[in-house]
Amino acid sequence: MMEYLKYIGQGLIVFGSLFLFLGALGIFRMPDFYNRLQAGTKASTLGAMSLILGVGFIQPEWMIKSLIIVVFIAVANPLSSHALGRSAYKNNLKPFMKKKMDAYEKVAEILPKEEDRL
Amino acid sequence: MIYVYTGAIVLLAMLLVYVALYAIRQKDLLYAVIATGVVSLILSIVFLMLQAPDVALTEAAIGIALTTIAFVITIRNTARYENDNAQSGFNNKKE
Amino acid sequence: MKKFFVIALLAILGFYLTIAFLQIPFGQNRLGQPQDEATVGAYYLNNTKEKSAVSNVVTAIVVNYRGFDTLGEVTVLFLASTGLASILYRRKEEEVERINKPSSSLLQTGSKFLFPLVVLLGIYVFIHGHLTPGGGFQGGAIIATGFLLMLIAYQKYHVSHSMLTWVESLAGVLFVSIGLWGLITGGTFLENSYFPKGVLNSLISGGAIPIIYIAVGFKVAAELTGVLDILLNTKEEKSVPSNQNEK
Amino acid sequence: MDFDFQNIVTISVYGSAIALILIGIYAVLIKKHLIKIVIGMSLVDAGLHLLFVAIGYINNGTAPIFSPGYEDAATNMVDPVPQALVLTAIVIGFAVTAVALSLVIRLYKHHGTVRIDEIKSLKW
Repeated sequence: MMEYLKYIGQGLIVFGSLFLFLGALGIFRMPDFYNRLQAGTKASTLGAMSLILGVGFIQPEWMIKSLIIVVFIAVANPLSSHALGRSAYKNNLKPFMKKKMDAYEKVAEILPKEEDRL
Repeated sequence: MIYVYTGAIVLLAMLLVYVALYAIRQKDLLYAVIATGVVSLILSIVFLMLQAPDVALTEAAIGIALTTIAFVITIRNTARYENDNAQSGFNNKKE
Repeated sequence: MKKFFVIALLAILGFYLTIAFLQIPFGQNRLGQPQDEATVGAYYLNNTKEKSAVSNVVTAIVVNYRGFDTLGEVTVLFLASTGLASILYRRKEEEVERINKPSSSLLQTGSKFLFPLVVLLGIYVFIHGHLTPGGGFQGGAIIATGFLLMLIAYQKYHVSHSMLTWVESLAGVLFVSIGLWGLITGGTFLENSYFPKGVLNSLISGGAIPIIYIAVGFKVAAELTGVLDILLNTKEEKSVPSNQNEK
Repeated sequence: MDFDFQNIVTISVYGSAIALILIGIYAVLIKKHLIKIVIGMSLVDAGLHLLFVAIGYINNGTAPIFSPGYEDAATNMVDPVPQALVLTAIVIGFAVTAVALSLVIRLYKHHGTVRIDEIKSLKW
């Protein structure tokens, strides 16, 4: 039983490091800030989560701590990239436009105004 | 294996000097402050490789987070660019 | 011209520094064999396990062997916090809008969820300071980062300054009174031999060292939170009319 | 001095620490902007910390922590004294930086500029 858990953990670590590598590659290859943010967040969130979960499978007494860290990463990583992307949009950083598409512009009209909300 | 380890230390040391020079030469102070934070980040990795995990943790908590935030607050209260100081705050875009 | 002189000065300084430090070979064992205790570091490495039952030797040095140093350091942090508050003094009635635009509701809800986890991490770091890497300074800085997250996410989040004062002074009093108790019972300030030691590598071990590190953690957390709160609450002014040209 | 791999590591680690110190002193002496001067001070700090930790390092050494199962590893540990000193120095460095930055904010509120060649009240 313990050996199977160890194999599952090693598989998760390989999977996670593959996705971390893909995220780093995406930061180099993508054309503008928003695409890089997307690659850096999505791939590295999945990569880091599965890597830490794999450590928890290999050492079963660390499982509770690694679950807490997984929950933390699952909340903190998209949140920080959301804040980065929003502040970049508010400061008029133009996205790379191959197709003319700016979905947030239409959404921002529907959303309540910032000053009214608080 | 020891060659990979020490080679990584050599590469990180070169990167440290490059980022520090970037932080000094940059005219946009916000970029310079972020580069100072990157110096702390690389320094933290070097401390971890030099077998000093306590110092690495301190540098990660204080050097990266708190010092950078203190600099950013100061730039927000003063001018952003090194050359002109016409208006205060972040939003004086230099065109 | 000035730049030329400075670069020449720095070249001379760098040359002599390089010559001086190439005399110290990197990575050689200068501690000697730990049995003969040739250096201070070898003495600490040899005796920490038996005398104070602490796994992390750096913690033993910071809290116990050089405890006076840590007391002075915490005092310096306190003085820095007080000095910052007096430099950036403002009257109480001029309330400051910290951030011009409110942050998004996603960020507010998320930081409300993340704040207890960050504080939990900080407390974990300084409770386990004698077993794992970490300790009072690191844990205090992590807790201050958690408060910083709340201060940035919410426009109207107030850290209670009276609570900060109480936590800070109680932790300081705990530190000094443990040191004085060692002075009464053992003969030296911060003497550790009159506390029950416990087993190495268990949570309750090391005598007074975990208690002192917990006190240091609360004290550092309160001081750094106070520093960040004062810095964030400074009033953002447009460029003031300067009176520098009156001569 | 024979030129082998160990020498490269020695020169790069000490050299980068000394280079950080020199870059910081250069910024303090040359730059006119006060925030650049404070950045230079923190770079000097960083270089000193790297120098201290690098002096205490031992090849193939382990961190000075007795983990469970490795209680007898004291012969192979790196020097803990510079680490403890650097631990103190980092926190003090943050305090110094914060006080310096508050002085910068105060100067900006009083004079309306942060460049030290435009602040004329110190000249006589």
